[in-house]
Formats: sequence, C-alpha cells, structure tokens
Amino acid sequence: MFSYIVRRLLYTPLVVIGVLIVTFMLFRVVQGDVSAEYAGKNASAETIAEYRKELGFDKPLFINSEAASERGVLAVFDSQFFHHFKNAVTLDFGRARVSKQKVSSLLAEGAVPSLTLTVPMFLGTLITAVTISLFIALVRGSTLDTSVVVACVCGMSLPFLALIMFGQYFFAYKLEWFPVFGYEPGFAGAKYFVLPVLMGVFAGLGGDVRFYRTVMLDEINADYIRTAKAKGQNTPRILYRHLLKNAMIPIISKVVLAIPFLFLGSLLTERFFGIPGLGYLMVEAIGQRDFQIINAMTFVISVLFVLGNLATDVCYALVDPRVTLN
Amino acid sequence: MRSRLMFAWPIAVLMLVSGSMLGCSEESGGQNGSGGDATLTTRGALSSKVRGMDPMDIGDTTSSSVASNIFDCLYQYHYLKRPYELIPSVAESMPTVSEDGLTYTITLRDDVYFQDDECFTETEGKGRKVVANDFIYSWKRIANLKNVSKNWWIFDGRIKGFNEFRKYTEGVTDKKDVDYDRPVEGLVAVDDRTLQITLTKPWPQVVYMMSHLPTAVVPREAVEHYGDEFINHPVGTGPYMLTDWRRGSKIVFERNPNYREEFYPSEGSEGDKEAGRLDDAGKRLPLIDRVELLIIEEDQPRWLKFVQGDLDIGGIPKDNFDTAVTPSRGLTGDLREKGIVLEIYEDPATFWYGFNMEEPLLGNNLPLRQALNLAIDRDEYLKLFLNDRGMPARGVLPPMLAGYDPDVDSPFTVYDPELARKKVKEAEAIHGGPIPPIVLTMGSTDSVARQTGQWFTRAYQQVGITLEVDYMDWPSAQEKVKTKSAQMYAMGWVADIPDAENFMQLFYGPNASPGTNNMNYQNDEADALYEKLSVMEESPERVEVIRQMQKKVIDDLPCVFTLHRKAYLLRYDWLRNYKPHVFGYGLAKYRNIDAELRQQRVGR
Amino acid sequence: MTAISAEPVVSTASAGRSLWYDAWLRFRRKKLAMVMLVIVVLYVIVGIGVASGWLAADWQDSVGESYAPPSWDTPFGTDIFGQSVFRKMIYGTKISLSVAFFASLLSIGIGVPLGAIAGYFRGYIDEIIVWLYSTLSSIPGLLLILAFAYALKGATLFGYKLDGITAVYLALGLTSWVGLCRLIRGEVIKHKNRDYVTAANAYGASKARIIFRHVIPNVTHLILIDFSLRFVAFIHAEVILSFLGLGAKGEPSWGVMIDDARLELSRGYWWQMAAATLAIFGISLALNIVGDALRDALDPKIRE
Amino acid sequence: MSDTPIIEIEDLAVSFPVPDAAGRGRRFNAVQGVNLSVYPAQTLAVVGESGSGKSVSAMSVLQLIPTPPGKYESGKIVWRGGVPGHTQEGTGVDLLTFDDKRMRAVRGNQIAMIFQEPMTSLNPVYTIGDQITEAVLLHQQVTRAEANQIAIAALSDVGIAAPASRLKEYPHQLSGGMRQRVMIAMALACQPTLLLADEPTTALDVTIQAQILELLRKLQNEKQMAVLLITHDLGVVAENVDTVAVMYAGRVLEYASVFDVFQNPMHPYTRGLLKSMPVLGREVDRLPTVMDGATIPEDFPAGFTVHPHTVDRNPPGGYGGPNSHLYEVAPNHWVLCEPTAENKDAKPAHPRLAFRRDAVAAV
Repeated sequence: MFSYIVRRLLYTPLVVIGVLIVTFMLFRVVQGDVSAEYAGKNASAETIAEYRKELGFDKPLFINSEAASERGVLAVFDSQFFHHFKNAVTLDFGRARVSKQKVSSLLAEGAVPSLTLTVPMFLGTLITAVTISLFIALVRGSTLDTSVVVACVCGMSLPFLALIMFGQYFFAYKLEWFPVFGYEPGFAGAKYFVLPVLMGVFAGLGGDVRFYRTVMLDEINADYIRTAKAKGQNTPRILYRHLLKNAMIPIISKVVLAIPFLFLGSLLTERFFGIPGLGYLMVEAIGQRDFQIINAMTFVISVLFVLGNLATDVCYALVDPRVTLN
Repeated sequence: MRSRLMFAWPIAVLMLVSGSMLGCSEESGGQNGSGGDATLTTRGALSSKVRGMDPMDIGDTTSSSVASNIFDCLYQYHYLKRPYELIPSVAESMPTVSEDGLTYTITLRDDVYFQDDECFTETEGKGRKVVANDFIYSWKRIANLKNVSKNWWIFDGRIKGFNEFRKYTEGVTDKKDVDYDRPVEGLVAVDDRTLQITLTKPWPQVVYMMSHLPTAVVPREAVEHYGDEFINHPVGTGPYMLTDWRRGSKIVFERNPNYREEFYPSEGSEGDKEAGRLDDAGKRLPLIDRVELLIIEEDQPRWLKFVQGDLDIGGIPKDNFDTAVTPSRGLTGDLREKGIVLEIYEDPATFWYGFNMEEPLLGNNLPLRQALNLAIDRDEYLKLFLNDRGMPARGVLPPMLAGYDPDVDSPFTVYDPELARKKVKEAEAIHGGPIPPIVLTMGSTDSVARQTGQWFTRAYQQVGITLEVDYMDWPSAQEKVKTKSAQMYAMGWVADIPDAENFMQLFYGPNASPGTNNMNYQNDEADALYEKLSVMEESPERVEVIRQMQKKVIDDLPCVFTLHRKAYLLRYDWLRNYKPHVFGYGLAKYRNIDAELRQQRVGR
Repeated sequence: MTAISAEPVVSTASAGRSLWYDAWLRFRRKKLAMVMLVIVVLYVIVGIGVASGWLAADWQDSVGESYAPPSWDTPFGTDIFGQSVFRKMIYGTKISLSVAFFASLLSIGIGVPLGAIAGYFRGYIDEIIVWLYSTLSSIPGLLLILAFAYALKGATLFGYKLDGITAVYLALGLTSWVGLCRLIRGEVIKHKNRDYVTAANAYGASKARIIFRHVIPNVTHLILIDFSLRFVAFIHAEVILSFLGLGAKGEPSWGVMIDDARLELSRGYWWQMAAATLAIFGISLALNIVGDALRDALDPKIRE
Repeated sequence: MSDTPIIEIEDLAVSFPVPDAAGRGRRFNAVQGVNLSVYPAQTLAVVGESGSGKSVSAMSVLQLIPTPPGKYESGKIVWRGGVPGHTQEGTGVDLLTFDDKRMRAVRGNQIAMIFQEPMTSLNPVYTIGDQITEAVLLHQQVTRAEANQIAIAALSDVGIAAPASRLKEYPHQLSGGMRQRVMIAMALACQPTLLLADEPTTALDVTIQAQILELLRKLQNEKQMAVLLITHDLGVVAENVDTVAVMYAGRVLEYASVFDVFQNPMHPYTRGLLKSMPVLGREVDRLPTVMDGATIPEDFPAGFTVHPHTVDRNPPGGYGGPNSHLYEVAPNHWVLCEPTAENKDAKPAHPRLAFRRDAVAAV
C-alpha cells in the first residue's frame, strides 16, 4: 500500500505539469499579450511596456537562448513558460488585473465563504440523497420508486438560475423566512446561508438521488444480499452492514472527486446571495477577463483534484479488500 | 483636462452609475445603532465591487466615492450651492493665481491631521499634520511610471518638469529605488503650509482637478509601511476611517475622531431651507457615526433589500422601474406609504455611438453618417432601455454645462426614416455602390447589450443599411477602439467637473486614439476653437466659442448622439440632508438620520 | 463423464433477432419512454424546421406591444420589442439542439477513437492518452470551457471565422470527450481479450479493422447512452454560458432568453423565463427518461 | 425415521410482472401449483432447465423472493421442523404466513440455503470469518470467540485445511471450490434441519463437484438433515438423491423415487430429457433433443392422459392444459396429467414419498 501511494504520488506531478502546460497554452499563448488591457484606457506606450515587463510578456515563450548567451546557461529558463511554472509552484500568482489585490490572498479570502456555502450544501445533498436512495432501493419497482425517479428528473431539468431567482423572491422576500442577501463570517452569518444551501441541496438532489439509486439497486440485487437475508439478518443491518459498505466504493469516488470543486464555490448562488466566495470571484474575473485570477483558480483546483484522485484510490483500498495496491 | 471615459456603452453606464456612484457616497440611510447607543448608522449598497482604495490607482466611480470617505483633496464642492461651486478642503482658501495664469499658490489649513495608524511609528500611531510636501509626494506617485497609475493623464504635459520626472522613473529598475525627493520645477513646497504649482501653459480647470480624488493626499509613511498592500490599508485625512472591508460583501466606515473642524453649510440654494436641508447648519461634520455599504451586484437582491428597508437609499434598477414609478413619473402608492422618496436629477452625461472617422466608408461619407443618425428613434430608445430616464441627445454637451443648448441647430439628429432613406441613396452614390454591412462593436455581452444591438440592427434595416453587431467584453472593445480597428462602437462620457472643455476635448484632433478622441475626429477649425477655449477663463465669450465648436462637430457628425441621462433614485424619508450631487464625492459626512422615524417605519 | 445436463438440447429454430432489434422491443414496452422519444423527435423536427427556415423565421417581427402578457394570440406574451416569445422559444430550439448535437458529435469523434486506441494498444500510447485525459479532467470543466471559448472566439478555422456560438460548440466538444474516452478505453480493454477479437486477429484482420469493425460496434450502445445523457448537460451548459456572456448573439436561444428574463422577472414579466424554462425542462425530461430507458434496454448488466 | 415430511410445499404459485408488447403490466406465474415434500434425512432433487421454477420454489421457502416485484399468489409451505420461540418440532406451520421477524428466526437457523454462485454470494468486503460468525451470532447465544470456534469447526467439516487462518481471508482470495465450501460451511454452521442447495456444484469442476456432493451426503447422514437439491445435472441426481421432482414451466411434471424416474419415466418431457442423455460407448450422429425423445409411453396408466411436451413455455391454459394436476398414476409415482372421462372420480394427489436409498437407510 505504501509503495502504491508513493507511485501515485510520483504520477501526480506529471498531471500537474500537464495542467500547467494547458493553462500556459490557454492563458499565455492563445490568449496572447494582455499588457495593453492591463494598462487601461488612457495608457501611454511606456505604461504598456511597463506592464509587459511586469507580466513577463517581453520574454520568449519557452527557451530564452538570448539570455543564456549573455547571462549563462541557467538564464535559458528565463522564459514565460518557466516563470509560469515557477509562479504556480510557489503559489505566487501576482496581482489581479482590476483590483490589484494579491491573487493568492483573494483565493484565501474567498475559500472560507465558499466552503461555508458548498460544504453544507454538499453534505446536505449527499446525506439526503443516500438516505432517499437507500429507502428507494427497498421499495424498488413500486409506484413510489417510479414517482421519485420522475421527481428527480424533473428537478434535474430545471435551470438553476431560474430556481435561484424564484427562491430568493418567494422565500426570502415574499414569505420573509430568510434574509434576502448578506454575509457574516462565523456563526453570526449562519442565517444567511440557510436559503442558498437549501436551494443548492434541492437543485443537486435530483441528479444525486438518481446516481445513488442506481448504485443501491446494483448492490441490493447482488447475491450476497440474498445470502445475508438467508442467514436471517434483519433489514436495517443488511442495509447498513452489507449494502452500504459495498456501495461506499462508488459513493467515495463521487464524494472525493467532488471535494476539490467545492473550492470553486457556486457561481450563481454566491452572486445572488452576496456570499463573497470564489464562485463570485470567478464570475467577476470572467467578466473582467482577469486572467491572473482565472489562471490561479484553474491551477489550484486542478491540483486539489489530482490530490483528490489520489485520496480516492487510497480510500478504495481502505474500503474494498479486493483492491490490491501494487 | 479629461474626465472619465465611461463604460462600454450607455445602458451599462446607467445601471452602474445609478447604483454605484449614487450607491456609495449617496446611498446612505439611517439606522439607529443597537439599544440606546447613540451610534448613527447609515446603510447603502454598491452595485459593483470596490477595486482598491489607493487614490493613485482609482479610476472608477465606485472606488472613488467609497475612498472619498477616507481621503481629502485640496478642494471640494459646496454641498448645497447650485451651480456647483468649489470651496477649500485641505486648502485654507482658493488659490492665488499669477498674472500669466501659470503659477498657483495654495495655502494649507493648519489643523489637518492624518488618521491614526500604526504606520506612524515615530508618533506611536498618532496621525501627523499634513504638510505641502505630502501633496507633492502623492502626485509624484502618480507620475512614477513604475506604479503604472491610470491617472497620469491628469498631469501629463501640464506641470513644469513633471514629465521629466516621469522620464527619470522609467530608467529606474525597481520602483522602490525611485527618489521621491528629486525636485520637480513646477511643484514646490515653499514652506509646510504653502504649495506652489507652476504650469506649462494656462489651464484654468486645474482647480477642478485638485478636487479630483486621485489627487488626494496620502501619507508617505503608510505607503512605505504597507507597500503594495496600501490599497487595503488606506490612511487619509477624511471624515471616516475604514474599519471593515470584506471584498465582495461589505465595507464599514466609522467616524474619524481627529477629523478637522468642519461644519455643515449654513447657506444653500433655493428650496434647501424648505426641504429641511439647512436644519443642521453649523453642526460639526460628520453627522453620522458609521457608514455601512453592502456590495450587491445583482439587481434583484439589491432591490429587494431596499424595499425591505434594509438600505436607506437605492437606485432603481431598470427593470423595477414599473414597480416603482408611475407613468407620470411619480412614485407608486405602496412605496410612498413606506416613506420612500423619489429623487430625479440631471446627470451631465452624453452617450453616443461613435464612428471611426479614419475608416473610409464612414469617414468619407457625410450623407451616410447623417442617415445613421436619422434612422434612430431616440425617444423609443429611451423608452425601451431607460424607461425614459433621460432626454434625446442632439449635440455634444449635456445639460448643466455652460454652452448646453436645448435648441441646438442639428437637423440630422432627429428621427426621420424618410430622409434617412434618401440620405442612404446619396451615400450609395458617393460610395459607388450599395453600402456594405457596418460592424458595430459592443463592449458587453449581457442581455441589455444584446437587446440594444438587436434594436440598432432593426432600426438600420428599415432604412436599408445592414448592421452587424460584434459583442465582446469591455477590455477587448476598448482595445479595438484604441487601435482604431472598430468601425462603429458604443461610448459615453460623464463630466466629473462642471466645465464644457471636458467634453470638447473629445473632439480635438491631437487627442485621437489612443487618446480620448476615439472617433479620431479631425477638423482644423474645431481644433483652433478648442485651443482657444481651453485657456480661456469662464466668460460669455468662452460659451460662444464652445458653441461654435459644437456646431462644427454636429455638422460633421462623427457619431450618433443618443441621449443625456437623468438619474432616478429612491431613498427613505428618514435619510436627512439628502441632495443629489453629480460631481462631488465624500458626501456621507453631510447626511443625517432620523432614527425615530426609521424605528417607526420599519421597526429597526 | 457423468455430468449430463438437464439443460435441454432444444432445437432453437427461432430466427436470431439482432441485439438492436431486441433492445428496441424492450424499449418499446416502456410507454413513458416511448412518449418521451416522440417528444425528443418533435424537438428535433422543430430544430430542423427552424434551421431550414420553415419555422419561426418571422421571430423578428413585432406582434404586439413591448412586454405584452400572454394571450390567445401570443401564447407566451411578447418581449421588449414586442416580438413573440413563443416564436423565440421555437427558434431557440435550433441553437440549443445544435450546440448539444455538434458538441456531442465532437466529443464522440475525439473520445471514442482515442479511448479505443488507448484500450487496444495499451503501452506508451495508452499512457499518453491517459495522461492527457487525467490532465484535462483535473481542470474544472467550466473554467476549461470558458478558456477555450475565449481562446477560440474570433479565431479562424478553415477560412471560417468562429463567432461566439461556434466557439461554444467547439469548447464544449473539446473539453467533454474525457468521460467518454475513459469509458470506451475500459470497455475496449475488456473486449480486447474476448474470443472474437482473437479470432479476428487469427484470420489476419488489420488492427484498425479490428478496432473499428469489431470492437467499436460492441460498445456502441454505451456511446448511445452516453450521448443521450450528455446532450442534456450541454443544453444546461448553454444557459450558464449565456449568463456569463458567451452564448448566442443576434438570435434567440433558451440560454439567452433566460439571461434576458433575469432582468425582467422582478418587474413581473415572467413569461420569457417561463417559456425558456419550459422548453429546457421538456427536452431534459424527455432525454433523461429516454436515456434511462435506453440504458435499461441496451445494457444487459443493469437489465433485471 | 419420521414418516411425516419435515416440509411440504402445497399448491404454491408465485407471480412476477411482465410488461407485454403493448407495454401494459401483466403478471406471469413463475411457478404454479407446485407440490413437493421432503422427509427428514432425505434428499429431494428438483431437476429441470433454467427458468423452470426450481429456484423460485426453493427461495419461496425462505421468503427470499423480492416482493415487489414478485408476489406469493397462493399455496402453503408447511414446516414441521419447529420455529424457535413459536412452535415445537412436529407442529406444522405455514411459512408463507410468517412476518419478516419470525421468518428471520427460521432463516439460516432451521433452514439454510446454499446459492448457485459462490463468486457473488459472498460479500466481497468482509472476511469469510465475519460472514460465518454473523450467521452463528444471529441464532445462537454464544460469544464471539465461541462463534469463531463454531466457524472453524464448520470450515473443517467442509474439508478446508487450516481453517483458523482461512477465517481472516476475503472471498476474492479463495478459489471457486473453496468459496462454495465456505458457503456450505456458513449454511451448516447453525446445523439446519433443512438445507436448500441451489445448484451447489454447477460452478465447480467435476472432481470438486464430487467432493462437495460426497461431503453433503456425509453431513446429511451425520446430522439427519433433509436436503432439497436443485440441479440440472442428471448424473448428480442418479448418484446422490432419494426422490426426484421434474419441473418445467413452473410446474412439477413428475415426482417419484430416483429409481422410478430413471427406469420408468412416464411424462413425455422426462422421457425426452433422459433420452437426450448421451450414453457412454454408444455412437450417435447427433444427440437426440428433448423433443426427439418426448414420447408418450404406450403403457401410460389407464384412466389418465398426458399431454405431449410443448416447447412453448407459456401455453394458453397453462402447461399440460388447465385441468392437469399431479395424480398418483402408479404407486409412489406422481405425474402431471388429466384423468380420462371414465376416471372422473380420481383426485389430484399431494406427492409424499418417504423413500431413501439403501446407503441412507443403513445409517
């Protein structure tokens, strides 16, 4: 197992390098020189040149052979690609184009509100969906089962944007059950999160229940469940002891791989409910073409995802004895 | 002198400004603090994020108005007097100007201190007194190329020796090595309280610039202490101090206990007394202890928050207009019952769709440009996209500026599709064939931009011109305009000083792209008139020159003038001393709250 | 040998029905799925009708006042220009379906061959393809789509300038093949060791022939199921991209209608939102149910 | 030996929904009118092809048919082996009337079942020790350590070497034969009175198969356990069982002692089935099919008619016609048939046959 983790750890940098190449291609090569955009509307040529220098667009893309001949061999790495690489690895993403804030601190600041929103949303959806699908697995084939599936599909078919706007207007404004908008850190702010979390759970439930229902059905029809029943085991323990442990494998892979994306926050919810998280930051960065932010977000989440992948494999090994990690 | 070249195109501007500019400094309302505590709090909303609070970097209205709670310039606008009038702020009196109009001597007040901050290590955090050198330092920061400030245009070519200073900074490798003590001929601190500015040529509007937020005074200690993070730790001399700033969520200011002695004005214009705006005359400023600003970018939640009484002031989003305002431009009954008051005021802004005059198809074809103007029904445009919150623009100058002429002689800036079709025929003759499709660059991709694009396409279709709309984000559109590669594009201009020169320079040949003359309009006679008016003191003769120049522009039609904007704004009646002000920032200090009335209205 | 089976040696004279026909018979039994299939076909007909100019070609005409509420003549009211929201909804079918269709096609075109090649050849080729999709799948989908859409916008391909919506087709297609590729790779690895592949090898079929004539037809049902579900995801993606300003310009799509309606809703003009939501809801529901039924009919593992 | 059956299945019918071509829901009887009985220490073989209803009948005994979609339409399953805390041994109770709680007391305790697929019938995420002791702990008042001892004993009973160390292994670490032995050990750990063995040897190779069957036989002799063996392997039947029930299309076609069935098959299907058996040393061009051999015997007992075999699994009126029932057409020989017109008074008979082979009787 240990050697497996080490091997997977060694594979991780390869994927991270892949991500860096992709982001480099997208944000430096295809996107091109954005210094003029950065310099703003009334910028003089020298201001643009200054930005070009600051952003490193004055350097060659991959290999700085010119510098190498002047300043020695190591200067060959004084190129856009290696700076992109170095900056990412040292988490130094520079300053945002518009707000001039440090990108790393923007990410750090945004992570807390985003996670405050997405973690309860995610856990709420997960627990509700698993519970519902366990129950559905028991009554499979019945009218109730069919109606739950139809309800799920209906839920999945609603555009989220429409759902948010309706929820905010109706529950927060008309019925005044929740605050319309706002954010406070800590427990004081809990009230602001209730509605957005509920909306998120509601929106995510359809897809999740459908997914977990399939998982549960796959397992509840398995022969070992019949064996357990033939032994005289009672239903709750069959579900809990036998079914859930086997179903954990697909659940884990979905859960662990979803965790990195929790950092991305929720683009629409955050904007509408005033949660100053990373989703909000993203929407704004997209609107302002703030590639410093988009690039940093892409990289950080990708790395988390790669680590999540690794964690999934380790979890597999813990849950499923058939997985031999070698 | 230049103003803010505003956003992509008119509607976006309207929405942003109605929410943001008014939003910050003017959107304020009152709420009694918790319990019997006498803390007066006002709550407003911003419709866009505050980018940073370093005056050097500020280029947008939202950030300016927010930062103006903290920073002071040499001069400020009188809160109540109309027409707008400058009064001293950190300066003790209006400047003394030399005979040749080149040298300005300004005396500073003796009682202006920076806000207390840990950066003042020598005084153990106590704010020190502002001296003339602080202004010179603050302005040099803008000149320092390494700071890549957006605001260099304010000083570019205006002050003796300042461009040389900028040139010097270009050669410095690290911005920390820039020597701010390096002398500049035109900027001299005669003594701690006397600042002397020498211009390269006469520039009467320089005083207005000294009320423009980027020229506010900042302490060198803070800049050096916080470095790049100064944008998050603003230290100024203003009435409020930043106590909490959660980006994308909320900004909180509290009274600066060391604020200089300044009092609420005891004279105003007509109607101010009746409206109760002189009730607080002579009281020490600021009147409210705490200012809270929420950042709400989506219209729906901002509107809902306001209607619930959580905000004291709010712009009306375009699409809530019907709910709020009756067709006769009054407030609907249920809003009036809640104590909401509608404020309507004119905004010195003009919006247009510019042509790139260097592009041959449009540039060489006056009848085509006339046709493009004639095909636009400005009334319908206003109705559909602005709920009639404005008036059709027939010329360059907006109301409120000297030179504005409601009956300006411009036969082609009216809606006349018949004549337009005729002009298209003429244009085809000049072009030597059917007019090829014209490409309109839209600096936004949102729903209103799409609808506007569609509306223009339909309008031109009626007169036989094909329009193709190219939607993109604002920075890309800017880039296209600046590189003269946009054929037709949406643009707007809002004056931030009450002077017509501010508009006329947009049509001055040497200002062509990447300067502010984005239409690349070139007319020798107009250039001569501009050069004349730009150095003249305000006078009836100058107004005449301005009108002559405007006439030249209208005859040449380098754009489709569309509208002048009117701002509609809602506030609760418990917010006192409210008066719309289109140039001034930092007005929160004049506001007051009737806490009892608020309690009675919303129970909070 | 004593083991003699009671599994009878019954002469099975009944003609071998093809796998697909069998699946169709199973599918046909589900009434709900059949209804939904008809709905999908209707959408497609409408989409083709719009694309060929038979339907809703007059969407630009004003049929009434600005923002007229729904009435008998204008079932979903009118928009800001007095255009019929109903016609726009019909017209929107074209954009949404073609975005989903071309993006799906592109992702199948990339994902299936890559997956098959990786699964069949293994070794270095496999390593490289796996690395490629591991990399792409670690980048958040939306960010990747946005980056692609920005990068592709205004680019020229085969002399054709890519406008906003084409960039969206490409961006969705170029980023979404990963899941399919992984699926096909896994299946091909399974199939590779099956006897029929060994047999094909034995009679000297070329590798390309084995992959494309023998293996891929055996995983086609997975592609079809994937296609039906992916389609829904693409339709929803169009809405989000429109919200972010990357959608269609100059002609209505459902995403654009919802984005427009975002500003109209609080004013009480709900009909444009309702029309677009309904249209999306209809096709999503239909495709989801058809997709489920397809899976039940085609995938013997899940079949009960 | 007792002369009352320990279990009797009477007129059992179980239905499942089958959507027809029009998509409408319709219920189909997977088994119908099934009558069977097993005596203590006896082995009854239920033979028949896949889908003939063998497994459904056996699973019904433990109420293991998932309901829905399945449904017990009619019939009784009379159990005389006693139910802990409910009835004494010898008293007949209908298992189909049991609720889940009472049923659980029987499952794995008095009646155990071995399933066909040893690969999938064991839970992959638990060790075999966990899985065997689970059954023991459920039904016996023992400590975990004692349960472990019982598990070890059960494993060694089924011939697994080093049973103590095997307890810690996971199913995937064992071979197919070992897994099947584990299944048997699990079933036997609580010393059931009746063992339902659903094709316990199908998945195994011939030598293992023989070992397992021998093992079952041995255990049966030692513990006086009744066995209901489901198989389609006629070789196994010929060598190991006492009585045979032949099933087809959800019905029992013929029931008799193993010798009667092999020497004197009466139902056309049984005859066809036996004739399709290849005979060692005889050369044939092709093996005869069931249809080839499905003839009605010329000496079919007077007073009864039997329908020729049909391959239609769902003939109108049910297999063998609407009036077919099991009749004792010859002594100790039951066949699904109809009485002729002159034999109107003949009553359908519940098959009961306490026959056991010599080897068993000798015990």
